[in-house]
This record gives sequence, C-alpha cells and structure tokens, in this order.
Amino acid sequence: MSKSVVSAIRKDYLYKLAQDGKRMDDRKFDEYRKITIEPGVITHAEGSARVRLGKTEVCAGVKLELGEPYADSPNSGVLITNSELLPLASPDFERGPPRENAIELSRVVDRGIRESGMIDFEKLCIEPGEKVWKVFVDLYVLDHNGNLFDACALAGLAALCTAKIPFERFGLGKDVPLPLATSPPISCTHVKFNGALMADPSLDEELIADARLTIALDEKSHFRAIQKGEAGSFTLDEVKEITKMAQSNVEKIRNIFKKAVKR
Amino acid sequence: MSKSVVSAIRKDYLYKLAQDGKRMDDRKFDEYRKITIEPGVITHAEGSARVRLGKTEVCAGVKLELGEPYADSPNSGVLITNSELLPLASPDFERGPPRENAIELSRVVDRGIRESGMIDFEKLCIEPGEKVWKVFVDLYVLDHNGNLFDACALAGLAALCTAKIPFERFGLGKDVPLPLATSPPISCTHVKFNGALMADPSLDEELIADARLTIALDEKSHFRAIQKGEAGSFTLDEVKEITKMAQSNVEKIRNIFKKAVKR
Amino acid sequence: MSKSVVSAIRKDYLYKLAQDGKRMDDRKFDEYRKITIEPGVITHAEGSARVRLGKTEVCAGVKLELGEPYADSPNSGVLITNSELLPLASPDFERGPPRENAIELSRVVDRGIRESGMIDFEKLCIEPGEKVWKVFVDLYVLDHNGNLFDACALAGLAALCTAKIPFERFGLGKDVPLPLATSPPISCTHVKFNGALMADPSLDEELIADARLTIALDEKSHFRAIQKGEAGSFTLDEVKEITKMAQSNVEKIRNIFKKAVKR
Amino acid sequence: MEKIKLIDEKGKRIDGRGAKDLRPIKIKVHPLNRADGSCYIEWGTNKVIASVYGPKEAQPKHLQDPLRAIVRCNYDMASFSVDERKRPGPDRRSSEISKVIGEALENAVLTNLFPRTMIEVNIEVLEADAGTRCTGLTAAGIALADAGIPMRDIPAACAGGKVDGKIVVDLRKEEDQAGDADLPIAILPRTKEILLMQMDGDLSEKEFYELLDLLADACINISEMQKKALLDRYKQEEDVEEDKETEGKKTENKEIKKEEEE
Amino acid sequence: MEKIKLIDEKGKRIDGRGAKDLRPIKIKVHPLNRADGSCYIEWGTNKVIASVYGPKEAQPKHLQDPLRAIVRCNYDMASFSVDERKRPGPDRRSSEISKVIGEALENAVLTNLFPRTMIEVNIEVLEADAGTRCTGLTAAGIALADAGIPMRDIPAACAGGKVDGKIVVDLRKEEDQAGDADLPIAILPRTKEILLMQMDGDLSEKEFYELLDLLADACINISEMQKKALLDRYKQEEDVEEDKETEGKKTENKEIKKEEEE
Amino acid sequence: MEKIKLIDEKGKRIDGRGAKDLRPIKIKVHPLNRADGSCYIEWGTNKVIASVYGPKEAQPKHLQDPLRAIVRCNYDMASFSVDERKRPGPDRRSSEISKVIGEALENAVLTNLFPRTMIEVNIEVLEADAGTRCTGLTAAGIALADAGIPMRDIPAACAGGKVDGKIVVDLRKEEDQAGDADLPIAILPRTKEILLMQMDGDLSEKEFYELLDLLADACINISEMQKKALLDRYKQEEDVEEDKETEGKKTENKEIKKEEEE
Repeated sequence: MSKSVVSAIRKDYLYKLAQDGKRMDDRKFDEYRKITIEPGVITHAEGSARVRLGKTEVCAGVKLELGEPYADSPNSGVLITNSELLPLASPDFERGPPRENAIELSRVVDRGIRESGMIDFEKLCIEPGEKVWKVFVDLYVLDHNGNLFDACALAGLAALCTAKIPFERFGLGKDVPLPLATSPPISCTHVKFNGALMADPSLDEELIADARLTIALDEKSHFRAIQKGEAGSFTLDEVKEITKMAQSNVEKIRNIFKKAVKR
Repeated sequence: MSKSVVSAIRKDYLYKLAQDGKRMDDRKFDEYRKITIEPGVITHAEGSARVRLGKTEVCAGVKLELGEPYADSPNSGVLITNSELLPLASPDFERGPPRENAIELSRVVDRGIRESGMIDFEKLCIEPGEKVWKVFVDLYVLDHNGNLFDACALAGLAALCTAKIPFERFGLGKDVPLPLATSPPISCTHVKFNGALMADPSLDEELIADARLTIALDEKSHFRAIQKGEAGSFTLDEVKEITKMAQSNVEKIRNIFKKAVKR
Repeated sequence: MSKSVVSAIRKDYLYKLAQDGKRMDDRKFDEYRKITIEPGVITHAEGSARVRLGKTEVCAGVKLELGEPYADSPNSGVLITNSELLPLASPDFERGPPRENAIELSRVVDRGIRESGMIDFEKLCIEPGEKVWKVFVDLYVLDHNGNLFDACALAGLAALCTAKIPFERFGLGKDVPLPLATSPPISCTHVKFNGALMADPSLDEELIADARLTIALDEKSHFRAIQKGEAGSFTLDEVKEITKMAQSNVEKIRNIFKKAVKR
Repeated sequence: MEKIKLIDEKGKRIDGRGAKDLRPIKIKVHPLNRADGSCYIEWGTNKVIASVYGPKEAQPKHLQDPLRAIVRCNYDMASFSVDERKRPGPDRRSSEISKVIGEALENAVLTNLFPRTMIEVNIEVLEADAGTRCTGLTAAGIALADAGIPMRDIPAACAGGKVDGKIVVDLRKEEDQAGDADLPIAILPRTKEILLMQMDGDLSEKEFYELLDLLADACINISEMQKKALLDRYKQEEDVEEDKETEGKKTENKEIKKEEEE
Repeated sequence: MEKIKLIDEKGKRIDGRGAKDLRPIKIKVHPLNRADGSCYIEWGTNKVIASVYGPKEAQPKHLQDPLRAIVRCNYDMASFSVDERKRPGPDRRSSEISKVIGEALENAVLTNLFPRTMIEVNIEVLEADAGTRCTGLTAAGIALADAGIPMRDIPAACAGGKVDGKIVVDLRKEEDQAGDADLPIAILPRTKEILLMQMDGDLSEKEFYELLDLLADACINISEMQKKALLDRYKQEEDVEEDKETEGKKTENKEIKKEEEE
Repeated sequence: MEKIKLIDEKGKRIDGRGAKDLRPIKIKVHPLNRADGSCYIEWGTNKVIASVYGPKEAQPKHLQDPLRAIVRCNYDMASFSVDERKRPGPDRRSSEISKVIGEALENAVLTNLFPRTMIEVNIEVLEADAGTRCTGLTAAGIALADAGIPMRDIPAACAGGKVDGKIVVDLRKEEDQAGDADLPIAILPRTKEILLMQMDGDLSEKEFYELLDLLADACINISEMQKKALLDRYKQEEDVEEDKETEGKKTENKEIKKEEEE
C-alpha cells in the first residue's frame, strides 16, 4: 500500500521470524489484531463508525442526498464509495486526487457493499427515473498501520448498519433506518512473503509482501468477493490455505461486528 | 504576495529609510499612492471599472447569468468573486489554477462585498428556489506593484456600482441598475516590517513585510471586515495604531470612490 | 507534431534527397501514401471507420447522445470532435489531458466537419431549445507515422458517412441514417523544409519541417478550410504551388473516399 | 425567515452559557501512532484531529528556505462533518484557512533551528459546529508540542462575535449564522501577540476592542487546558502507555478466544 | 425486469456454446509500426489492441527501481466501445484494471534484467463485450513477447462465472450482466500460478474451485493460441513482410494511377 | 433567423466602411510597469493588452533549446469580454490561438541570439468584437519591440472575409457571424512572408487570392501604425515620462490634500 521503504535489516528479520512461525507482534499467522468498532460517532452523518484494527484507524461516514438514478437502473438508489488516504494518517500519503492505491481500495470496498445485496436499492427510489437517494460512504483513514482493506470494509459496513434516511432534513417526513436486507459478507485480507501466508498484515508485513489476497465470505461461507494484489503470485494450494484462514476469522469478526452494530 | 526576492541590500535600505520615518517613494507611513477609478470601461460587461493604485492596475468586470439559488437561501441571488493573477501582470504569476494567494485575495474581496450588505440579494430572485441572478465579479490584475487587496476591492465595488441587470440580453424586458442598498465599506491594507507600520504597501514593502492587516470600515467607522496575513504578529497597540491610519484614509478614499461612481 | 528528435544525419540526408527531387520512401513531392478506408468496423459505434495512410492508422467512432442545444442555436444539434493521441501510437504521446498539438488537431478536424455544411444540424433537433442530438466524433490515433491531420479528417468524415441516429437505443423508434447534406471537402496537408514543398509528410519529414499547411477543398475546388502551422513562413508563390498539389490530390482522395463509404 | 432569539431575558445563551463561557472542551494528546505528534479535541460538538510530521526535508526542493523551516498546514473537512455532504478534498475555503493557520503556527515555531526543512500540520474536521479553524489551530499547537517541535509558546485560538447586540465568546453554529459579527483570533498566550485575526459582520470600535479583550482572556483559559493535557500525557507516557499495550494485547487475545468459545 | 434465460434445455448458452467453450478468438501479432511490440485480438465481439514500449529509462526518476524494471500498464476504453458513450480518458475503473493487469504482467517479466527502466504496456479497448481485462492481458502478453521482452512464461487470462446456476467460462455481456458471479483470472500456463484474480457475485466453495479448474484449462487453451500466433509471425516475418511492403507500394501506386485514369 | 443585410446599395458596410477600410485603431506603447514590454490596442471595440517578459531562463529545463530561444504565448479572454460570461482560464480555443500566435512570433524573433531562454508573450483580451487574434498578435509585435527583443521585422496581422458575396477586410462581429468566410493572416511587412494563416467558410480560388492581396495591404497599413506608435514612444520616453512621474506624484499629493480639505 505504502511507498515507505522497509530497511533490508527489518526485512531479513521478518523473514527469519516467519521461518520460525513467528510475527513481530507475537501473533500467529492466522491471527487478527484487536478489532474495535464504535458506531454512531458523528452526529451530522446519517450513519458513522470508527474502526480500530490494531493501531490502524478509520472513520467512516454515510451521507444521503437526493439525485437522479443511472439511466440503466431508473428504479434504484445509487451508491458512491470513496476513501481518503489523509496525509494525517501516514507520511506516505499526499494531498491531491486519489492515486491508484486509494482507487483500488475504494472500488473493492464499494463492490463489497454493492454485491453483498446488503442495501435494498429499490427501496431508495422516490420517483422512478427522476429522483432517488444517493448513498455516499466516505472512508477517512486516520492512522495507517496496515490492512486498510479490512478496516475500511468494516467501517463502511458498520456506518451503513447504523444509518438512517434523512427524510426530515429534506422536509419529507420522519427519518427511517436505511433498509438493509441481509447480514453482510466479511472480508479478510492476507499477504504472502517469502512463501509464508499471514492474515491481517501489519504495515511492515504489507511493505515486504509479494502478493495480497482479500476474500469476502457470507454467512453460508460462500465466496462473495475476491481481490488479488501486488506482483507476486499464488498457487491453487495457497488459495485454499488462505480460504481456510478466512473461514475461521470471518466467523469471529462477524460476531464482533454484530455486537457492535446490534443488527 | 509575490515570490520575487528582494535583495538583502534593498531590504537594508528600506529598513534604514523606515527608521528615519521615510519610504522609498517619499510617502509618509500613512499615505496612499494616487488612486484613479475609471468605471464603465468594458461595453460587454454588465459593469466594469479600471483602478490604478500607484502603478498597480486592476480591471474588474461584472457579468450576470441566470441560475439556481443555493439550497439554503432559495430567495437570494448568488455572488461569485474571482481574481485572476495574470502572467501579464508580474513575472511571478504563472498560468494555471489559482494558488493560495489568489484564493485568499478572492475570498477577502468576496466577503467585503457580501458582508457589506451592499447588494440586495433578495431582489435578485426571479423564482424562489428555481431561478435567480448569479453575479460574477471577476478581477483581472494587469500590473502588480503592491497592495492588490485594496486595488481589487475598489475595482470590484466600482464595477458593481455601475452594473445593470441584463434583462434585455435574456429577453426579459429592459435593463435596470443592479439594486444596491448602502454605501460600501472601504478597505485599507497595512504592513509591518522591522517594527514600522505603513499603509498601502508598494510591492517592495510587501515583499519584506512580516505581517499584513486589512481593515474595512463603513460610513459609521464600524469594523466590517478584517484579514490578517503573513507569519508576523501584531500587538494590540499596533492594531489600534493601524485602525487610526485606516480611519483617516477610508474617508479620503470614499470621497474618490463616490466621485468616480457618482453614487 | 511529435517531439521525437531526428538525428542531424537523417536531417542532412532528407535535405540532400529533397535537393535531388527525392523522398525517403521514393514518393514524388506531390504524391500521397496509400490510403485505405474501412468503414463500419465498430459494432457499438453509431458510425466508425479505420483509416490507414501509409503506416499511420486512425480509428474514428461516432456516438450520438441526447442533450441540450447551445443557447445561441436552439434549433441545432451539437458536434463535439475529440482526438486521442494514445500512448499506444507513439513513444512521444503521454497519458493525461490533451496538449496543444492534440487540441489543434481536434479543432481543425472539427471545423472541417462543421464548416463543410456536411451535417444538417437542424434535422438533429428534437425539441427546440430543449433536446437535440449531440454528435460525438472521437478520433483514436493507433499508429503515428506522420500526417495525422489528413488521416483524422478522413476517418472522421468516413465514420460520419456511415453513421445512424440511434433512435432504437433511446426507445424513440427505428434507427435512420445521419442526415448528411453534401459531399465533404477533402483536406490535404503539406510541409516545407529547406525550401522544398511536399504533400502528405511522413513522420520524419514532419519532424524536420519548418512550416505546415493544410488546405481543404470542396467539389468545386473552393477553399473551405486552411490551417498553417509551425514557426516557418510561406510566400504567396508557395501557397499557390501547394494549392495546385492539393487540387490534384483532393480529386484522387475523394474518389477513394466515395468508393469506401458508398455515398 | 424569522429571527431566532439567541439571548434570553436572563442574559443566557441558547445553551445556557454566559457571554464569556466556553463550550465544554475535551483534549486527547497523541491519539495517533504514525504521526510524530497528534491531538484530538472535542470542543462543543466540534470534533477535530490534528497531526504533525517533521521537521523533514522540504519537497519539492524549490520550496526550501536556506534560513528556516517552512510550516505547511492542510486544513480539511470530512464530507460528513456538516449537514449537507461536502465534496471530499480541498476547496477555496479550506485553502484560505490552511494558509492563515499555517502562517499563525509558523510564527510560534522556532523555524530558524531547522533550515531547509518542512513541518507538515494536518487538521481534519470530523464534525463541525462553528469555530473549527480555532479548534484546529488549538489542536495543532498541542500536536506540535507533542511532536517535540520547539516553539516560543503554544498558540491558542478562539472566536467571538455579536449576538442579539451582545458581545460573546465562542459562537456555536446558530449564533454564528444568525449573529451580527464573527471574529476568530489566535494569540501567543504569554505575550498576547495576535497571530491570526479575521472578521466580518458589524462591530463598533468599542465593541471590537471589548471583544478582543474577552477573546484574549478566553485564549489564556484555553492555553491552560492545552498545558494541562500535555502535562497529563507526559506524566502517563512511560508507565501507563506500556501497560496499555500489554493489556491491549491480552484483551485482544481474550476477545478472540471468547469468540472462539461462543 | 424479466430475467433472461441464459442456458437452454440442452445446456447450451445463448450463442450455442457449451459451459467450457470459448468464444472465437482471432490474434494478429505486430499490427502496429511505431510500438516495439503489439497485438490485436478479436475475442467474440471484443476488439482490443495492445502495444509495448521499452525497456526505456523510467521517468520521472523517482520511480526508478535500482534493482529491476517497473512495468506500467495503461488500460483504456475507447469512447465508442460501449453502447452509451464513455467519456475519453482514464476513470476509476480503468485505473484499477491498469493496476491489476500491470501487477500480473510484472510477475511474468524478468524485471531484474533491466534495472532502472520502465516497460510501458498500453491496452486500448476498441469494442467491449465482457472480458476486456482478460482480452487485454492476453494481448499484452503477446505484445511483450513481440517486443522481445524476456519472460518466465507468457501470461494468459480468462474470466468465468455462474449463469442460471451453472458454472461456465468466458462470459459474454448478457451472461455477465444477468449472471450470479464473475471471476477473471490470469495465470502463467506452465506453472498455473495465479497472477490476477478478482471476483464478485456468489459462489459456494465447491463452485469456486470447480470454476478455477475450468479457467485454468481455458487459459492453457488460450496459451496455445498465443504461441501459435507468435510462431506464425516469426515464420512469416522476414520473407513475407518484405514482399508485402513492396506490394503495398505497388498497389498504392496502381490505385493512385487507376484513380488518375478514371 | 432572418439574414441581416451587411452591405448596402452603395457598397457600404454596416458601420459605413468600404471593403478595404479598417476599423479605427488606437495604440498605446508600454502601458504596464512590471512587464519588460507591453502594448494596449483598441481596434474597433476590441480592447487587447499584451506584455512580454524575457528572454529569461526557460523553465522547466527540458523545454530549453540549446540553439535558440523558445517563444511561448498565452492568449486569454477576460470573462467579461463577451456577451455571455466566459469561464476564466484557458480553454481549447485559447490553446489553439496561443499556439498559432506563438509560432508566428517565433518566426519574427531572432531566437538564435538567446539560446536556452524563453520569451513569454501574454495577450489579454479585455473586450472582444471579432479579430482578437489579429489584434493580439499586432499588439504582441509592438510589445516585443518595446521589450527590446531583436526581430527580423515587426509582424502585423489582419483578418478578412466574404460578406454578402463581397470580399472585405477587418470583419466586425456581425460580419464574422453572418459572413461566408473568415481568413486571418499575419505577415512580416517587409517580405510579405505569411506567418499565420487560418481560414474557414467558402472562397473560390479567385476570391481567396483577391482577399490575400487586400489583407497584405491592410497589414502594411497596420505596420505603419505600429512603427509610428513605437517612434512616438521613443521620442517621448526620456523627457516626458520623467515629467509625468513627478507630476503624478504631485497630483497624487494634491488629490489627497484636496480630499483632506473638503
């Protein structure tokens, strides 16, 4: 994700640790850092959540505005997901229009929400072809210490789960909760370096990773989204091993998520 | 304002002069350069004025177009103030989108007009929530020799005072003068360097200034706008001294202004 | 057109050849390279054509969308011509917004179509002042080996000649051919270097050219468009000599064009 | 639109404050890990986070000053910080505020100690309710101190204005919008030098100086809170933080374990 | 909207294909003159052209890697390649696709042979009908080979999905839009290493691995076509190409002459 | 729309001019202080100001030509120069005009005298009424001379066209819009070499050359006006300018004093 250079010494150290089955922060290869989800932190947002994944921190906010639907889906509301890699969060993030990394991140989180069937977009239509609700999910990265994919996905989902439709603000009646259909798929990210596979990479691990694999699984443990990244490759066996890690972590994360958003 | 480098020798010279109570062009510390206001110079503009402040020159033009009001003020016309630091005017101005300096300049002039209550924005509404007049005040800096804040403010105000609503161009009837409510506040800019306070800085003075203070006063000598700039600081006593300078200059400038625009 | 540097040796060589009345590819000074026009190559486009001019290759596509007319011509459709100098086509083309060269190219082709009276813009009006057809002509340069002006003009014209109005796609009835009024003017481009005048410059000739002259002539051999480029100059006699070359080539190219588009 | 009554018969403001009362202010020093210094402030409903990076090599090089560090400020509002969604990224308003805050901070920093470098200050407004530039500047002052950047003094900021004809400090949104004047300032508390001053509205000379005095006092109060927050942080830093880390690790493991048991 | 029936009673897809059948694929090697290597592919209705420049000095310099070449990909769709006109130039979708294709190609190229350089891959989609990223990556692989860039193996790509509950490879537009899942992958045919993998939709674990297997087979078929096209090109290169040139010249002259005679 | 009659029975144009008559032209040399050279022209209702900076080091460096100076032109129209407000800043039209004017000027300048430098020409159209590129180029020629840039000759420009079937020079807006052709050219008056030529509309070969002749004559007239304006400026420069300065100072003081007395 970041262009920070990890010193050759640290790289060797991480390689050596991995050969002994260890990680810098004493986690197991398939172990996540601590996850904290705090929904409803921003009063002005229709929905919001602050997520901490170890020392990585993201604040997501949902805003709804009225607008026109897309021509090819006149009866559907619109979802726009955007991530801001704030210069606040890392010495490697610069002001200016989003780079490739931020775009990939936004689009992966966006597909995660969109394809999950979580939002009932047809219920966001007010006047077919004319007026629908546009749902903006904005992800503000505040502290970047690795694995933004999972932190942002969780923050976006949690913010949506606590969001309302702001009928009042538009003089259209009373606010109602955003219509959500199902329990969302949970995404787990893994990296590979020097042959080792690890879940929830810390920043240092990300920086030396050869390849990255994000898998989102739903309650039936079905695959709902995948994104492979970086120039390294995965064998079929490695994909299977990662799938197993993901299956076990998804369950734990889903429980944390459900408790936090009370859905 | 400008990134021109003043040689250390010139800086020492200006410091020395100031210690003797003098300025490079023989002005007193509280004395303005000659002000010339020539309204109505551009036939195609709804209103226009060319202002010379010493060797600084600005051409302001007002254009009106029909458009939608802002959602939070459906009964009000819209004001958009923009300044163009043309490469024509200085070797330090470059083509391209406005930089911080141009943005600050535009916004200070914009607030000066907006907050003065000078324009009766409610009279610029044609159909509440649907159609209002948008008033564009465009400030083109032609020759930059210091104190663009005051030159641009005067040019913008003078252009507005001679502006009409172009009903004819839009096939809506006959043109009428832009509805203006009051005599506008006049803004005076001052700089501080090496402890000395001076009104209407020339470019050389601006370039070595530690701090800048612009104060706009109305006919009752009330404060209507303030903008402090640059990294230097002012003590309370210095603010008071500057206020006195401004009070005396505002009166003179207002007379020049009134004669020019015949309002 | 391109910033490629031609070696001093090659430049001398081309100069010497020209003094002997010769060109690198054995053409005569007034001779065009082989022209191939293949219309209808893109199924999704309303009209399209692939044009090869020697080793230069351009793909043009026409798309129509519904939109608002310009305020000053409420009864007319709208033409938007755009050229993309793809990085695919030359090591000198970079990603990003169009540069001066691409803009000049687009605008010259655009004027060629617009001023020819070829498109009957009034027939593209659906509801005066409200809804008209916008005709987009997009020129994608695939291989740049000189004389993009003529290749793009031909590709654009050929794509238009095979274009339909996509009533069906917009649920407005059956598609009909784009209403075209006349046989279009044909443009011929020439360069001058070291005193020699040549038609249809190859890339190497373009790179060492002092000046460029494009002339478009209609069926009556009237001048319909001219564009002079580069820092060199032309005498009146040179303009006359170029006109003669153009008159003879235009006729041949028009025949190739008519056969290809069957109009 | 009917004008709202902003001061009641007893002279109380809509949230019960008197003219000189500040909204509740909570300060958290060093909430972020990556930044060299950081500060989170809740000031009334305002929620603002500031971070500091540097001194680092100024980039691009033509910005380098051979005699001192340059201070660059990025003030930004989150899209969801206000009622109507704000388009993400810089706009004209944020550019101006970035400029005036950056200039104010540059005054406080001993820039001559770090020639050719840049000190980067980032201010993110997560929630806005009038006074965000003063909240941001106050937070940035703490973040600079937290980053160990030497300063003449830690700048503090506060806005004030005129509401229903009365001079008051620390306007909240309703007061800002319906009020007659808005005057944000930043000072160096020790010398009371003014680093930032902007104003619009309508104030008589008397009102203006009266308000300036109130604001100077308010800034000194804020300065006390800044110092207290930093002191608390320094005291806790070594022992407590380490404990937290270990505990965090434990809780985490426990949590995951608990999940596994469920 | 009524759901279209995408698989008939006999298990045939709307264009008559079986589950494992690819659409017709035509490959033309080196269609362009300026580029160091190029390839044009028609894959069903998809029409995609790829070109390669390099290795050349990486610009701007801060992008240079002292140990290896960087591979940069520009994937772009022509405005007229789809039904509704696409605004020319890069957008968020093309940025993401450029990134993942570039990463996949970088894996195949022996980048350590060309430190500090850049290899530029340009992919232009002239006509789009689902599967353009796989078509583009497949074309780019050939263009790299045509440019003489040393690779571990030529990457090949194919997408698959689930349509009317059935696992199929190489989705066409109707299947992509109405289908239940879309899974594009790229592999190195020799080792079957996965270079690119994205997915959305809904696949059970069993379906996912079943599809992965089918796609690996499909990629190997495509790899054979790639090699055949390159081989044909190498064989014809010297003799035929020169003939063509001369002939081209003759035809050209003839054509112009014929025109003159008419 | 009804077609306006642009030529009356007596052969006069709507403003009373004959076919070869120019609109009134007023030239002011060196109206600006900062620029190295400048010129303000009123040509009919057109109001255009041009300034020249340089020769100066070409920036960014990759633009530098080791053998000659580059000439860069920025042509810009003020937002209020036309009836419907123009968005400030460059657009496609101004980019093309900047390019062709810059190329024309580069021909006139002895660029080989100043290798590696840049000469920057800025043209601002304050009011537009057809023919602004010719007005701008004519003004730029004078500004270059005023800046002391050595030239082979001072370029002059004029447009012409066909109106109601008749060839005329120096079109005004109504003639430009309703006319049948528009042909702007710039020449070096001494040699009559053509530096800029663009055209659209419809002209027979005979009409085209007839118009070219008229325009060459017009440019030579304009050239005389350019020289006269420069000569007047040189004559006045030393004595008068200094007087003005002193007087300016006096008037200024007087004015302020007068205001004080009122």
